[in-house]
Amino acid sequence: MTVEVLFFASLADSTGAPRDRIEIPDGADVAALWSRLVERYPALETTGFRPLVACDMEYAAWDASLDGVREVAFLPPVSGG
Amino acid sequence: MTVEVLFFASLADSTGAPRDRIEIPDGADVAALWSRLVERYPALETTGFRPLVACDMEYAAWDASLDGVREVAFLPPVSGG
Amino acid sequence: MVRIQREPIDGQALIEVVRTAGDGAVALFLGTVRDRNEGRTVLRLEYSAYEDMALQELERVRADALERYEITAAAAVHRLGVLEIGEASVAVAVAAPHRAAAFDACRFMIDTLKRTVPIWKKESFEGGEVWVEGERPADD
Amino acid sequence: MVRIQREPIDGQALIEVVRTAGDGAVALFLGTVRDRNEGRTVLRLEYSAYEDMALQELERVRADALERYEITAAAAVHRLGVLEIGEASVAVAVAAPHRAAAFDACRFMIDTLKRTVPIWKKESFEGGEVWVEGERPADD
Repeated sequence: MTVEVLFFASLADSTGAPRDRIEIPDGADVAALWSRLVERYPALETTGFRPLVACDMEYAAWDASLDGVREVAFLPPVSGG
Repeated sequence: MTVEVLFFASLADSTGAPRDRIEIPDGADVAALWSRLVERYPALETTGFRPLVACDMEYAAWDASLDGVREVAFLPPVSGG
Repeated sequence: MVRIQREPIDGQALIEVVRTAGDGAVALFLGTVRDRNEGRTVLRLEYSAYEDMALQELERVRADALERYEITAAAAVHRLGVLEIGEASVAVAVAAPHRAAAFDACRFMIDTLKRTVPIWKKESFEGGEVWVEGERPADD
Repeated sequence: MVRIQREPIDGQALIEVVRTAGDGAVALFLGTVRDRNEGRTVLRLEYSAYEDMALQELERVRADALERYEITAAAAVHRLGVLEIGEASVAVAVAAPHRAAAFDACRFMIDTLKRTVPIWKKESFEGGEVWVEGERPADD
């Protein structure tokens, strides 16, 4: 299956792009997707924090299944306000 | 000695006047002044609360001496804000 | 800045009075005239004051807030005269480097001034009017 | 009302959005750009967001406040783009019959949105720029 992946703030600086499209096996979870992304963008491993994850705009855990998920966003710790 | 007396809000309604000038004996305290005022304005006794007192714009106790005080104000419980 | 005035209160102007380049937080409180009180339909309120003392007590509240909290500036304005429903009778603004102090000081100021500043309100409702009796300084 | 916008924030307009005839209290909080942070002289901040989700999370904070506190209305606005020193990046306004709930809900909203709404700031200082890392939702 294919998911749309979004990167924000310093993570977008690390990847050099705000979005990508990734093919992953059925039943994959967030952690599996992240591993694929780190292969493609090694700079993601040096960010110094573990990103937050949102699946279709809802915060999700790293072991959340991606079945039926269209868009996965990786978010640095938020700093609005 | 002579003091200027001020009445506010419902107390001014009771006396029918916002101010008065009263002659009191040397060494009199606030309570003594109040007794003189109640003689002059009996309606003051029916206010249903004990007024706050300010001597020369500072809150004062009922047994505070009036020596050297120029202006005494009787204040209902405040309700600003 | 503290002020007792008969003109309408401008909250935005009060914010501009307090905020500086070193502040990350501004808290503003407005007290407004409600259309109901103790089950009665309120038509309007009329505020009066022992003006000279009210100004002095308001300044004392401001000075106390600056001493107690990590804030940069504070301001308070109280209005007198006849106020219609929805109008602001009082405003307190506080600027601070961080938000906790701004909130705490703003709340301290409105709580304190309601107990200590010699201002009174007369409430007009359907069928009459009444002086509202407030809290006493000795109550806390 | 909640909004993510690039235009300057108008605090007074936000007050008008929330207040009704039944309210005796309005609390407004403004977060503003400070000229210093962690010992550095800040030149400006740039805010960016995951906009659709940020709007949704902001609305969630508003709905939570309305459910938890005795308030009439609440509004929050966050600004994006480049902000100069002194400009407001965020505003929260709450109207309530009584002041305690207005203060509590306003504080709840700013505290919560800073942890949950996906917005980030990049700080420009003398000699460089850096993404500011904030608090994590799991921290509390």
